[in-house]
Amino acid sequence: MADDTGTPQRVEALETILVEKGYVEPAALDAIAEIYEDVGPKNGAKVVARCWVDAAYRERLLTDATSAIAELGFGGRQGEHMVAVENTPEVHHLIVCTLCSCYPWPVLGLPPAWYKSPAYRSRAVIDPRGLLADFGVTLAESQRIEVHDSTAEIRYLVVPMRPPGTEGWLEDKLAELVARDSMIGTGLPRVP
Amino acid sequence: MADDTGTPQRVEALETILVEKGYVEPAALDAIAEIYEDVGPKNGAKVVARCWVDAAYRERLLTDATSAIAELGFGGRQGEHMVAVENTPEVHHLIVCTLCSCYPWPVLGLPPAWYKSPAYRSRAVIDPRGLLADFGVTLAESQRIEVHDSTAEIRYLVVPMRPPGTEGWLEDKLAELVARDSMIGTGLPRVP
Amino acid sequence: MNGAADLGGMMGFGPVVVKPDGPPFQAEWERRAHAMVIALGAAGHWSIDASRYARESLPPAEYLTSTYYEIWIKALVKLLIAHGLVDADELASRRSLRPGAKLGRVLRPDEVPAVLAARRPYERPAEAAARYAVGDRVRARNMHPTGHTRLPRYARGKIGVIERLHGVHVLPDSNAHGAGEHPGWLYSVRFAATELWGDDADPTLSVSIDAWESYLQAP
Amino acid sequence: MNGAADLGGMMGFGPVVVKPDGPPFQAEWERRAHAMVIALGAAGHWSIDASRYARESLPPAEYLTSTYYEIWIKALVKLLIAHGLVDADELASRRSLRPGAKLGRVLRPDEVPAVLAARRPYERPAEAAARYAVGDRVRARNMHPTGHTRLPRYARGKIGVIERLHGVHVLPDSNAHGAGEHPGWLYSVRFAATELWGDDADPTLSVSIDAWESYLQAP
Repeated sequence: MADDTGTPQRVEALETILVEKGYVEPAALDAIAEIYEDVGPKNGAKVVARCWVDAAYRERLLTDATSAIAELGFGGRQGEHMVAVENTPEVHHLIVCTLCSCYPWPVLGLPPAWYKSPAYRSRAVIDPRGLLADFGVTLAESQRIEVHDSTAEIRYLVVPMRPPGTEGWLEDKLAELVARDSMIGTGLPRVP
Repeated sequence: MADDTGTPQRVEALETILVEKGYVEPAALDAIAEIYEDVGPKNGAKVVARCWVDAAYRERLLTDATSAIAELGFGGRQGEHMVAVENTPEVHHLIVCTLCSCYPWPVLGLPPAWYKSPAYRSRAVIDPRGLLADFGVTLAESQRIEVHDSTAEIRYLVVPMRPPGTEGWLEDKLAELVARDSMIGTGLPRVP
Repeated sequence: MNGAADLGGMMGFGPVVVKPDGPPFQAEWERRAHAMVIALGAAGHWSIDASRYARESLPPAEYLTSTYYEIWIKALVKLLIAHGLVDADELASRRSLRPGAKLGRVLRPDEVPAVLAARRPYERPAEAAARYAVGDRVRARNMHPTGHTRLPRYARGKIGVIERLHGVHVLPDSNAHGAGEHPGWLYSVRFAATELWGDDADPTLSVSIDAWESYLQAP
Repeated sequence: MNGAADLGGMMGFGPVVVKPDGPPFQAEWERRAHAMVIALGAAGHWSIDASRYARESLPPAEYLTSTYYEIWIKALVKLLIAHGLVDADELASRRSLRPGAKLGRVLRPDEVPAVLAARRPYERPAEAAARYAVGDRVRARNMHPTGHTRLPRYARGKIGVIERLHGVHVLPDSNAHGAGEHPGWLYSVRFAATELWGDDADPTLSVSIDAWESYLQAP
């Protein structure tokens, strides 16, 4: 049975013990937390926008995403082995981790609560169209869905389709259209 | 999340509502409960003992258990369709209901708590030897195990092997050896 | 449905805790809960299959943290509400606030022994010959309905052997949802543990399930 | 193990609740919990696979009723105790009662940015050629180990197609239990939904998993 009461107190007590034993420094914990409070899906959006405007970069991203993403300065924990999958009018990609909550931290930040929920993890692989309805997303019936279950240390990034009406836009402006969910597959880019 | 607090109060309130609506009579509820407090594995033990001493009855029991058990006056709810399976030196039978807790009430009474537990239901079909160890039962490695998962309205009764040293015993005395668990397959009959 | 009740083959629950037997009910409320489920079941508004579905469709966390009779009573409340016999505001205020719909049958105390002793068979007349015979190899269908089914996940897609014919029985998959009895041939199907659980399984173990003809196909 | 964490294809959890994004940590304790897991993980006493096993082996009812960071902190406590770094009586009294074993590495504040930005790859040099090539049909093994595995239950026994080779990666099944990295070829394997979930599944759907060579066999 889950003991919900006192979790904050227990976590505080654990930190006390770990500090008293010399295993952690509180300032190091703050430094870790601050990094993950700072990193977010803007990194991924930059990758996607670059991919949209630079055909050679797109090629590198789809061939070796880890290196292509490192070109823009992103990488590290939970982004060691990246794979980018590209949406097309024929196929829509959706990312899940059914077994835990694997997620490309350096590119998208920490996962949203729903990504970690049993509701999402259970349903993504058996009923993704029903699941997408929970996000208000309806795909064309003719568009296939490929779900990627992150069962190893590979982390996936969805490259959504570039919205119409953005011809000639610069990278920075395009990046603003790339919402986080569009890089997981539970959303689409904003259309201007 | 389970709300464990107040279950007795909620059940009492539900009874109040049902009585006020004229749906149940408290005396009828008592009558139901008393019947199930009274019925127990002694019924099954009588069936097994009869089977041990009467070859023709054994034949009828293994062919049509529902009728053979009805001969001794047992039947009704959760015993509508009975099947008896007989242990031999070659095979040991074990009964479980992985999906809920189906159990032959008129023959064995209401199931013990462990029979309804996730630990029992999950493990009986994948690791019955390990499970039997929890009951202190070790079978010969050469004895096969047949597990019966009660997934329909068929209810199973295990006929254990008659213990040695009981030659010439009368039915009533034999019945006392037939412990409940020996009719589920998680135990063996008492040996005199 | 692939709910929390479908426990066969799950791990992590620890050893079976075997305690000396006490009385069948561990508290007065369990006694009343059991009797109410029986009494309302006898009223005929829902089938045993509907009751099972009401239990197994509890959210998994709730199912696994509720005791057996808590599950029963939660399912009973769901059914009472779904059938318009009790309203949520009545449960909240813990008393009847309006006359209820007429109950199909109110069980009187003196009727109880006969009702519980009566067989309520699930067998129906056969309208077609059984497709399979003892010894036939069959494959349990790989199916994942969102509604009720009695085909456990661990057996789906696996090949077994027909061990016994039980006659023609009410099909829970439809009956649970008030969609008719659709009776079908019911078989015991026996699977080698190595088929169910792979090469590392106990080679001396087999597991039988009772499966309707519509759960089965040629291997 | 067939634990509560293996959620693919389960039903009954209801719709996904999508709320407007807040800060990444919903409370100060979540912030500290996350940081402690990272800091202790960097000490090198256990692998990410051991962490995952510590989480997924929580009793199913506990797993499903705990929040994400509750699961993390419960697993961290299990690991700290198992590795002799913290004792149960210290947790009970909420302070250190004795000097602990020496930690492999204590992360200093100024080291944090470099440590988190560093790649910690799970790829290893190939010592044998890959057995399968893109386009090959393979069957995921039907295996049910009691220890850690990353082969989800829904894919076991199913036939898919090799979609991509990821190189040779550390095998979680052994690494989680301190039994060595046993690196093996890692593949994306794509399964038609109709293969995974049966004829009623969405014919336009496929699901890929990343699977080690030892998870696969000829179809």
